[in-house]
Amino acid sequence: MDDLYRDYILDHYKQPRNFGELDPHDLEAMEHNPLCGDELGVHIRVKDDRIEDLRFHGHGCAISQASASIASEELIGMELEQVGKLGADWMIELLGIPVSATRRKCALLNLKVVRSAVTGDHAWPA
Amino acid sequence: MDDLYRDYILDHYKQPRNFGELDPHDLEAMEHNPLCGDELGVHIRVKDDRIEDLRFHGHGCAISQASASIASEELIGMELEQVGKLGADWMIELLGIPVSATRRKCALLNLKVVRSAVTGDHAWPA
Amino acid sequence: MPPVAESALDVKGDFPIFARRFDGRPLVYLDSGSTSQKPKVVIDALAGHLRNHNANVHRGVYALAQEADAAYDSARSRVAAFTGAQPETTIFTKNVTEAINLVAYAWGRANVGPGDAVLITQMEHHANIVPWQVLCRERGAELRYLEVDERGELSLEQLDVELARGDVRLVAVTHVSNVLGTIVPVAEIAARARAAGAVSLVDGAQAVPHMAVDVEAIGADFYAWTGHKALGPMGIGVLHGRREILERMEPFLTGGDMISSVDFQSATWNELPYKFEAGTPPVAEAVGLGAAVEYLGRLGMDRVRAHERALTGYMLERLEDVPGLRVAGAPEAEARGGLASFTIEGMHPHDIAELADRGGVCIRAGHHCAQPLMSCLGVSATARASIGVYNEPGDVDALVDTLLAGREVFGL
Amino acid sequence: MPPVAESALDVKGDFPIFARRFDGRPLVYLDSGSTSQKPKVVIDALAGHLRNHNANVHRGVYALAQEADAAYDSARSRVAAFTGAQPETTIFTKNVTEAINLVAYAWGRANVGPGDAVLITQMEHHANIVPWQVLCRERGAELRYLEVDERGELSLEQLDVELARGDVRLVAVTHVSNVLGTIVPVAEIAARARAAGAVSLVDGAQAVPHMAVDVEAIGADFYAWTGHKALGPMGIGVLHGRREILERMEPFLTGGDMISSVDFQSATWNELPYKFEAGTPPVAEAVGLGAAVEYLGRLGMDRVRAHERALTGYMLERLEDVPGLRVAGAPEAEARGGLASFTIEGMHPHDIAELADRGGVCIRAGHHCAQPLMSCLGVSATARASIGVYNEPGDVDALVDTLLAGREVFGL
Ligand SMILES: Cc1ncc(COP(=O)(O)O)c(C=O)c1O
Ligand SMILES: Cc1ncc(COP(=O)(O)O)c(C=O)c1O
Repeated sequence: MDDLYRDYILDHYKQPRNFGELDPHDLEAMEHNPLCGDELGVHIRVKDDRIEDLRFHGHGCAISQASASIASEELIGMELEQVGKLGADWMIELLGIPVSATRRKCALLNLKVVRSAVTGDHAWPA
Repeated sequence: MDDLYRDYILDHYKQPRNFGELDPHDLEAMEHNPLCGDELGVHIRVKDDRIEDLRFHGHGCAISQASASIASEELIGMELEQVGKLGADWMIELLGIPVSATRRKCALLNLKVVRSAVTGDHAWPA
Repeated sequence: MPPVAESALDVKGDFPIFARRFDGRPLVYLDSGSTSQKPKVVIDALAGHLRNHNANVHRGVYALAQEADAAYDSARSRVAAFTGAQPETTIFTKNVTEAINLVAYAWGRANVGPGDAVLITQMEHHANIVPWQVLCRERGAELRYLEVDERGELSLEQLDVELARGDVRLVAVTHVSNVLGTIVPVAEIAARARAAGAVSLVDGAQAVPHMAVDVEAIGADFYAWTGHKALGPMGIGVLHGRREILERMEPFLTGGDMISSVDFQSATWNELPYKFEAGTPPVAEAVGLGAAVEYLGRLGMDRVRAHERALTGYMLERLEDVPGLRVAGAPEAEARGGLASFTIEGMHPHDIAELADRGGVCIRAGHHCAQPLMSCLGVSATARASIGVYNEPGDVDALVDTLLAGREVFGL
Repeated sequence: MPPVAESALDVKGDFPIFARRFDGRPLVYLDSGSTSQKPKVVIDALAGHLRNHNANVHRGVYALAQEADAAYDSARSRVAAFTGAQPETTIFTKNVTEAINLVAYAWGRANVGPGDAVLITQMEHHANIVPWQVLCRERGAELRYLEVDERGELSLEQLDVELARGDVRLVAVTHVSNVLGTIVPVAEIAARARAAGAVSLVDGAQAVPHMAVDVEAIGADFYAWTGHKALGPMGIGVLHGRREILERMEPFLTGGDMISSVDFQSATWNELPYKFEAGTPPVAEAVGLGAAVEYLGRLGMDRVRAHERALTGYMLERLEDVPGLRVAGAPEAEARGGLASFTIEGMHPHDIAELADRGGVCIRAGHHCAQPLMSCLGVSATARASIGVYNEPGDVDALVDTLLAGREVFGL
C-alpha cells in the first residue's frame, strides 16, 4: 500500500468533511500555496470563544484537501486561543503520513488559513 | 635575454623620443588604458596634410611608453590620411616584441590617441 | 512501436546522472523544461577550469590569468556563434530572468513613459511578466496582453491591432511556451514590431536548447536565454542585444569591470559587452556553457529538434492511453517544443507528479511560473512532462505506466 | 627566517591547481585578493552536485528535486552560520557587486531623495562607489567621502561630523580595503551610523575569507561578500540584511520564484530570502560555497587569520629588501588584511607584474577597481601581492626574488 495515499487520505480527499460555505460567519480568510497556486478559504462561526462551526472551500491536491478535512473535525469546538497556538507538528501528526519537505505546504495550508482567520497571522505554521 | 624587455624597448622607455608638450599645436587628444588607468596625451602640429611634429605626454608602463616613443619616429612626416588607416598590426610589428593579449592595450594606447586626435575616432585600433 | 528513425539520438550515456538508481530504478527525467541534465563534457569543462585555469578575468598580467581570459572569451565566442550572434553584443547574465530585468531597468526606464504600452502575451513565464508590471507601474505605462487561443497560438491580427494603436514601445514574447509548448513565430512578430516602431524582446529559454536558433535571422532587438536549460551550468544566462540599442543604453549593474574610468562623482562606461557585466563574472560557468553549446553543435541542432519532435509525437500519442488525461495546447508535435502539460480528471497535478515519482519518473507539477496563463486555462496547476536530448521512447513508456498506476492508487 | 609558528597552515596540497607547473616552475599564487583558488572539496562538491543531484529547486515533487532543494537549503544554512547570520536574511546573488546594486536599487531608490547624502570612503572598490554615484545622480542626493589618512585609516571624528549634518541616509564602507589592506572598524561605524539614524552597509569581500566575521556582532544593516574570493565558485555572492529592512523593501530582480502570486497586472512577493532571488539560482555554486565555508570552518578562521597575519608580517619585512619599493598603508601586519600594494621606483606596476610572472609569481597590477583611491595616493596603478590560506613563506621569497630580478632587467 502507498505510504502517502492511504485509504483514509483518499477518502477524505474524495469526500471532504466540512467543505462548503457558512453564512453567516464571524471569521474568514483565504490563503494560497505559492508552489501550485492552489487556494483554500475558510468560514468560521464563533460562540463562547470557540469555533462553533467551520467550512473550508477551494481546491487542492489530495494532501491539502485531506488535511483540511481531517483538521476540520478537530477544529470544530476548539477554543480560539488554542487554535492560535497550533503548530505544524499538530497537523502533521494528525495527518499520520510521512510528508516530504516539498509537500509540507500542502499539508499546512489549512492550518495557515485557519490561523489567518483567527489571529490575523499570515505566516506559515512553524 | 628577456623577450619583451629588449634593450631597445628599455632604451625607448627610459629616454622616450618626442615626449613633452608642443605649443602651439593643431591637434590634440588624451586617452587612457582602462586596465591600469594610465593616461597618454598627444599634441600634433600639421603642415600640408602631414604630421609636421608631434609630442606625447603622460605616463605608463615600459610597453606603452616604448610604443609611443618608437611610433613617434614613424608618425612624424606621415600623411594624416595614412595615419587614419594605421591598424594594430602596424604598431605591433613596429614594436617587434611578442605582446600578450593583456598587454595589447598598452602597446596600442599611443596609436589610439593619435587616431583620436587625427580622426576623432575613439575606438581601439583593430 | 517507438517512433524512432534515423533522427534518434542515443546519448544518455553522455550524462553521468543517468548512472544513478533510485530505489533500484533508473532515473526517468522528464523535467528538462525546468532544468536540463549536464553531459560529462560540461561538468568536466567546469571542474577542469577550476582545477587548472582559475583566475580572475580581464586584468591579470600573469600567464594563469591570461588562460582564464582566453577561456572566458572563447566561451563567449562559442556561445555567440551557436545562436548566430556577435560576441560583443552577447552579454553574460546570471540567468534569463536577470537578462530580462536588465532590459526592463536599463532600456525600459529610459524608453517607456506615461501613455506608452508594453505588449506581452498570456503565455509568458513570470520572468517575462513581472519585470514589465514593475516597469509599467513605475513609469505610468500600460501592460497589455496578446491572447492565446485554444491551440496555444497568438493572433497576428491582434498584434497588428495593438501595434496600430501607436503606443506600444516594446513587444516581449516567449519563443517557445514553457506550458503549452507553442512555437511562436518570433521573427514575424519582431518584424511587425519593428515596422511599428516598437522594440522587441524574445525569451528564448525554452527554444535555444531544443532547436536551431539564429538571433540574426529572428531579428529581435533583444534575445535572452538561460544556460542551465541548455545543458549548461546554473548561474549563467545570455542576453543578445542589437548593438545600436545597447550602445545607447545606460548600464544596469554598476561596479568593477564595466567602467572605463571612475572619479569621485562620476564614471564612464566600458565598451560592449563589458558595460553590462559588472563585477566578477561566472567564468567557469561560461566555460561550461561553452562546452554545452559545443556538445549540442556536435549533435547538430536539426537532429536534436528531429529527435525531440519525434519523441514528443510519441508522447502525445501515448498519453492518449491514459483515461481522463487532457493535454493543453496544439495536438501536433510539429507545432510545439518537446513538452506536454496535462491534467487528469480526479487527480491533482501535485499528486500526479508524486505518484510518477513512485515509478522513478520526474515530472513537474504546478503553475510553471505562468499563473496568468493558468487562469486562462481555468486551472491552478498542470502536470508537465518535458523532453531533452537524452530522452528515449522508453522514458515516455515509463511515464504512461506510472500515470496508469497512479490512477489505480486513486481508485480511478 | 620564516615567521611560522603553531599558527602555520600547510594546506597547499588541498588545492589541485598547485600541482600545475608553468615552464617547469610551480605556481606561486599571490593574487587571492582578486580571486581565491579552490580546494578539491569545493570542486568535487560542485561537480558532484551536477553529476548526481542536479534538478531545479523550490518546486519539484520528485526525489531528485528534493535532493537539490535540500542541497541548496543546507548550503544557505551553512553560509549563514559561517558569518553568524540567519538563513532567511541571507540572500544569494551572483557576486558582491550585484548584492550592493540590489541595495542601491531596491533600498536606495525608495529611501534616498533630494537633499539626502550617501557617505562612503576614499578606499572603496568601484562596486561600492559607482552604484551610489548612479543612485545619487538619479535621486538628487549627494555622495560624500570619508578621507583616508597616510596609514590607510579613517577618522571617526570626520564620520561624526558628517553624521551630525543630519542628511546621511546610508554609510557604505569596506571591511578590509583591497588596496591598502586596512581593517576598518565597521562595528563602530555601523553603531555610529545607526545612532545618527543612517543605514549601514559593509562590503566584506576582502574580509570574510580571511578572518572570523560575525555579522550579528558587527551590527550593520547590510553585509555583502562574494563567493569566489572565499574559496568558493564564481557566480555566487551573499547579501545579509536586517530582517525589518528587507521586509519593507520592494524586490530588485523580479520573475519566477520570488513571487507569491501573479495576476495580469500585479504580483505579490514571496517570503524572505526568496523575495530577492529571482529566477533559477546558482545551485551547484551555492553547494560549492557551502563546501568552502565548511572547509574554512574546519581550518578555523582564527587560525586562518593568524596564518595570514604572520605571513603578511613576513611579506612586509621581506619587501624591505627590494630597493625603491614602497608599500601603501599601515606598516604593521596587525592592522591589515593579507595584502600589500606597492610601487617600485623606475618600474611601472604592469612591468613589475609581468616580470614577476617570469618567475611563476602571480601578482596583480592596476588600479584594483579603486581609481578614486589611486588618485588620493597620487598614482595611477600599484602592484599588489595578496595572500590566501594556501600561501607559505616560500611564496613570499619567490616574490622578492622576482622583484629583485626584475629590477635587474630594468637596469636598476
Ligand atoms: C573590496 C571589494 N569589493 C567588491 C569587490 C567586487 O567583487 P565581485 O567582483 O565578486 O563582485 C571586490 C573584488 O574585486 C573587492 O575587493
Ligand atoms: C519561458 C521561460 N522563461 C524564463 C524562465 C526563467 O529562467 P531562469 O530561471 O533560468 O531565469 C523559464 C524557466 O524557468 C522559462 O521556461
